[in-house]
Amino acid sequence: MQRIGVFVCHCGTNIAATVDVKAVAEALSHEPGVVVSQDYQYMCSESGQELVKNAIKEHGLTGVVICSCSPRMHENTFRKAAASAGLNPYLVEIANIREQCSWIHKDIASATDKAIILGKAAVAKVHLNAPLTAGESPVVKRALVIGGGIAGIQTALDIAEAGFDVDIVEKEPTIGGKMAQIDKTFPTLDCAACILTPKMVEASQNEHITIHSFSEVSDVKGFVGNFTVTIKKKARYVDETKCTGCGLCTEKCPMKKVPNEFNMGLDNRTAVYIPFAQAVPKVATIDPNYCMMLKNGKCGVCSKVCSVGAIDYKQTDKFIEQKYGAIVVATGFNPIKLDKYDEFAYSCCPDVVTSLELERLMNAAGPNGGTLLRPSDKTHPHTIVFVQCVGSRCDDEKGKPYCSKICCMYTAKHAMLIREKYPDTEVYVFYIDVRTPGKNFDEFYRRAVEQYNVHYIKGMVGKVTPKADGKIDVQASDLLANEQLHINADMVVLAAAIEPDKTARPLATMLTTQMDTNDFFTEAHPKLRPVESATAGIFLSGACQGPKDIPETVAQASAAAAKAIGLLCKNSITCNPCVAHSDELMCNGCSACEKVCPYGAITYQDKEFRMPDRSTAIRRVASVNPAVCQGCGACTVACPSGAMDLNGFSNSQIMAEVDAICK
Amino acid sequence: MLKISASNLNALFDRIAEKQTLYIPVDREPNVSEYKKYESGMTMSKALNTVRSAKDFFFPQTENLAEFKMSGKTIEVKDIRKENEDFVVFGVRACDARSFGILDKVFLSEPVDSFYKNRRDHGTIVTMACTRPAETCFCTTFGIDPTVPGGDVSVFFDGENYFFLDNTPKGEAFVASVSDLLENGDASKLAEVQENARNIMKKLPLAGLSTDSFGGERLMEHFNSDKWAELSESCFGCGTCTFVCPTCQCYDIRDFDTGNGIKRFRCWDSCMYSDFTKMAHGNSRNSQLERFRQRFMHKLVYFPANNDGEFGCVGCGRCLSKCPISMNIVKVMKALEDK
Amino acid sequence: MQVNENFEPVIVAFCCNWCSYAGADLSGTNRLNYPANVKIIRVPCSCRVNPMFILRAFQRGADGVIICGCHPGDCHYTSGNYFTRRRITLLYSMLDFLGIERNRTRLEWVSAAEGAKFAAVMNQFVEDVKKLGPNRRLEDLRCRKQ
Amino acid sequence: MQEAMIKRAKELLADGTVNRVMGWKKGEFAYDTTPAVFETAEEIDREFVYNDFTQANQSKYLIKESRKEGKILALLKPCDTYSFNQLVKEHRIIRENVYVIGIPGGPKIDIEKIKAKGITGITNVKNEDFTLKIETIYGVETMPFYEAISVKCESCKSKKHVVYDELIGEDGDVLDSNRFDMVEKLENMTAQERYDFWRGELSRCIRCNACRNVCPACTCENCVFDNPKSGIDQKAAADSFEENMFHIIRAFHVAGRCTDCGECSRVCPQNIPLHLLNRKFIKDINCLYGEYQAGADTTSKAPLTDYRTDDCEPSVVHERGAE
Repeated sequence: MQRIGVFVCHCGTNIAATVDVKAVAEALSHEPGVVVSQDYQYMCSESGQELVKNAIKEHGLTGVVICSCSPRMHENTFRKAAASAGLNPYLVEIANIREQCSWIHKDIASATDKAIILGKAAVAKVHLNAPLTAGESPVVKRALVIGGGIAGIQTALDIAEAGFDVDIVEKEPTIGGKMAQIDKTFPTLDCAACILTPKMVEASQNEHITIHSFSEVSDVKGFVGNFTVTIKKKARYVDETKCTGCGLCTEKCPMKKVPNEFNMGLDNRTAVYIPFAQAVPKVATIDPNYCMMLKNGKCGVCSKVCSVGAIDYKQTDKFIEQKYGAIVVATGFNPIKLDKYDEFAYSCCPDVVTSLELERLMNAAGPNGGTLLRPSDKTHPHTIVFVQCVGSRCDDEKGKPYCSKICCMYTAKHAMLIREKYPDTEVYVFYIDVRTPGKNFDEFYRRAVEQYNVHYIKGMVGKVTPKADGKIDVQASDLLANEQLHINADMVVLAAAIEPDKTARPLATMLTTQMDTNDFFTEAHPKLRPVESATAGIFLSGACQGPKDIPETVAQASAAAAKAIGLLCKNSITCNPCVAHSDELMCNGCSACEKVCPYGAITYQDKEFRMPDRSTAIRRVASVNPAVCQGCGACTVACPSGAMDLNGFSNSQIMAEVDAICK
Repeated sequence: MLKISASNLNALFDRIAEKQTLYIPVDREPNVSEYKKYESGMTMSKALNTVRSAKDFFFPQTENLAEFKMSGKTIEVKDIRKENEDFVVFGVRACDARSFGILDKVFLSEPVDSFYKNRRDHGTIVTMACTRPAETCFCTTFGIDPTVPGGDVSVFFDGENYFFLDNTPKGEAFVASVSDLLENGDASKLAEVQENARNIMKKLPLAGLSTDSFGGERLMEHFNSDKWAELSESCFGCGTCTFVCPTCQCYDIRDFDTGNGIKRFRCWDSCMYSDFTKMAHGNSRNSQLERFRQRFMHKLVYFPANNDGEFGCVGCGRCLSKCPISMNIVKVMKALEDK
Repeated sequence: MQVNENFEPVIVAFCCNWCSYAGADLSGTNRLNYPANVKIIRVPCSCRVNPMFILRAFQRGADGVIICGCHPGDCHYTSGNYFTRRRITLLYSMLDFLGIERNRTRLEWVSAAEGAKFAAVMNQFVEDVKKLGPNRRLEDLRCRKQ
Repeated sequence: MQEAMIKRAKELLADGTVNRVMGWKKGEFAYDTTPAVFETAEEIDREFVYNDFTQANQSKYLIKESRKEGKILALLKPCDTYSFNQLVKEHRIIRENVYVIGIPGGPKIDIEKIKAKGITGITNVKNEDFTLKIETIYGVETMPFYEAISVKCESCKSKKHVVYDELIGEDGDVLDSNRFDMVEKLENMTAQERYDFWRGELSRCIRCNACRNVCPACTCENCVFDNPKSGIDQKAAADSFEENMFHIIRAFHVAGRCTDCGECSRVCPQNIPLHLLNRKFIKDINCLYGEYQAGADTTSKAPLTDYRTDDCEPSVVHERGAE
């Protein structure tokens, strides 16, 4: 038999002025199960709490109803008080008779009636409350960072700094990402390599950091604090532990006609290669698509010249399994493919390039050793046209609906650098809007316009046509002057939109994290939890969450690291006990709950059951991981059989409240 | 014999309805009939029988038994029994008329079910002889003559006139109460009509069905038959057969909490349901085979064992036409009977 | 339509803990009036509201049921209210299909900052239900108050 | 057709591909066929039947059958394949344990439509060039075949088999059916008219559970209406509210999963057009969230476990024009 105590708070006159608290206490004292019903001036005060605690002990209460202010104010206060008197804190219910009653009603009679009904609903609910215990689950003190660009590197360094082991998984043969390909950075124009490569080295030398280059995440199981991740180390046909990075193999390799990805295919590399001089790890990789030995068994030069015997043509993909407490996603971005943009002649004219290609063309380690030359005839360009928003802010399906955010600034940078180094070059920039929010950004852009005389034209480029004389006709409209322009250009640079890396979506599925329609990872809250995914223990770093420049990326990387460190610091995680649970005997195994769970908290397994007719059956049933479930209840409604229910807000509890209110 | 011409039937209905509630079979859709409370102008259905049986009049699907009122922490029990009003059910067929006898054996034996008895006492059953049986009819299997339908008053139709024959004091009173509308008539054609119907009964596809292989003495043999598995394998466990059946009489008693009190009611239950016989310790029949077997064993073995050989089926054929998968007592009997 | 001035409808409001319940608290904090007919049930998320609860309320004598949740895109659990929106749209459509008055049901998005909106929504809803009169099409006669 | 099916079933039994065959068994009359499992060629020769009356959707049986030892042959009509697929998708049927032969479907005949013509004492029904020759103990009657077509076949949605291992006969196409006409008609009524219509229909419900138990989407281990813990269990519709409640909740639970096979209405002993409730949900889903056919595949996300950020608001219901 339930023994319920009701405690009605006056809240000074906040409640008592419009609600007859004595009448409420009296009315509720007649409810079934209620053994004590009292009112008091300030229930949340020390002495008010004492009153509750004493009543719990004196009457051996099995449930407590506090009629007071919003549970958002003092639910925790009263739960703690109950716990200290030996009553399970989840046997306390609050009837909100202040914010939702006394403060909004003026008529004492109707406010009192309503307060009584709210109290009755709480009594009806508390009858069905079950004692709940917050569970704990241990935390593996190791983090995984997926992606080894500047975001991943920064996150790994920060986590390592706090003393935790952290692994970086990078799909390319080297870490460094897009930043390694960039020449200079805005708005300071310092050399990207000069600030990035020391960090790469620092990562490789940090005792807490393990770099898995040329590797991919192939499976993720588990939950916050306890993920089990399978990492696929792709065969690079070179023993990483032996290779010294001397580069002799790359010099001797006879297969020299492989498009060099690092230089955006603007020059060639060998079949065995090290992407760039400062690569980390500085280890060669054999490209099996081009290596003669791997393709038809005829060559073997690299193996012969390697003095340490690192070449291993028989190497296969290896899978390693590792446990992690936290996972940080830093999968970055790529410029979109421009093959659908025939109007800009990108596919047919080598002198129409993307901005990232321009970075390589201008880079000292690039195909032209830093001298800006036209890819077609290696001559110096005198007129360069930049086209902004190619595929960004785009309504049709070719492009992306969003602003890629970085293009305005890097274009200003490019324009400025070209005007600085080649003052005889005319530079035109066609833009929709110039967007320069950020520290020193607008000043930077204005310098390009005012100091470097870059021609910024608000308008659209309609068509780019290569001409027989090697020049390029750029047909455009100047919206401000309201006229059509034809520019006789030598080069055209397209600011291609950026999009999340293609590996992100399958990864999101493995991680059970959410993505938006553009495949950017969705943060748990756009304002308040911007570096966490909605799935506990999964954090977001860099452009995988949305377009970002380097300073923002680094800031978010450190923020993600801080969140991960916060998790790894704990020995165990206390779980919210108000989570869903499945009655296995009723579960059909239909997976509806699994599909609506935003956290991936529900898994299915085949279990053996003894059926009522004494036979044994294997049934597929759902189970909820209480460490992962956040208690939203979406699954409870998706479940047709009612097998899924929610602690603290069970079907029967809510229906009891409904009944009490409608009585 | 007293008679009324077909054209005057509604005048008779109007007269009966003046004093008592009258129920007659009415078409809901062409040839789909149900009992309706008579209102002037309604036409009696020509369909052979109603979709639902006539047992509802005495044993309704749900019925309140008692009420509890809670005020604060005290409970007050209310007896809600009250005397029923008199009513007449017109047009009951022989099979359904027989079913009341079967229900009586259950509800009127000690302890007497006062709710049922109350309705029985106040109801007058006016039956209607069959002239055009359907292929699903097999009442003769259970010794029923559909041309002599029983009830308080039997009514026979010769194509022009309805003839009335009272069988009980209640029936006599009924006929007397409407005698001014009736006239003496020549019933000579009736014998021919009855003979004709009996001959049709002999030609029906199920005419040869016999109860010889059934009865209380065959309990163990039938219970242990290996035929049940095959017979029950397609059964979905719905309650259609039991709910259209005129003789199924199982019920459940439940409490409904209205928020202001409790209403204790009974409602039909079906032995085909998975929670039938569910008790505190569990369920004694956990497979559909056991539940399916129960229904037919009850009608063909247990009931006759306890009721002087009377079977718990009247051959109305409703389950034959309504079972979603066309499994029925005829198929069961044919599978189990001595070959 | 004739309006019975004395009719005081029973209104059940399901409010999600993170936005609408806080919004209701805010309208209290700001002393924004709405009728006492409205009784709030706190649920973690609007997606916790099972159609069973809504029907249950009508069975037991509610004259109107309103569900309030975070604005789409702002769900504390990221996606809960999107599921709510589909489920409740379909349920309301079905109730309408069965001839139940449309204005007895409502779904509103109220953020924690929208105390004024909460009060306005409730005022409007109570007024609409008052115009409809007592719920007769979806009540359980056994539960009717004597 | 029956011969081809028998021949192939016996072959598959003989070569060990399957150890059981799910089909239909002859009854007492021409029309009362019963779903049955056959284990031997002799049983098949003796009792197997496939005719104008073999309407029952067999998919639901395969939940149980696919969990037994060995492999079973399922002969599925186009409409049945949708239910089958949906059950595979929900992990209810173990696909590997079923060998599916797609067979031509209806239109099937509903014997009640013949009886509704006042024809009784039926001993045989023959389909001769789309005229039914009905032999009865009272003589021979005729009626046009199309007047006897069952409700579920009248608005057939598809002649296409969405899943099969092999076909007997030819595969058809998804049809442009008129299945939403009645829903639309009801939508165009006033609320009062709709209320009166449904009260008239649902008040006949005897809660026999035939609709639920036959439904291939209702496969819960324990239905909420049978489970005292659910708080809404009910054995009989003791009040008109409970009639509504049962059918609303049932329709809601199968929303987005119902393949519109029409079994619910076929089996209702009280002829309540229950399929209209399911079709209402299907129509709404199609209109509001994009065309979706449950059971058409085994991978797509069901509409109620999915969402779009720009989904319509429930106000579309409230703004549908005057009541």
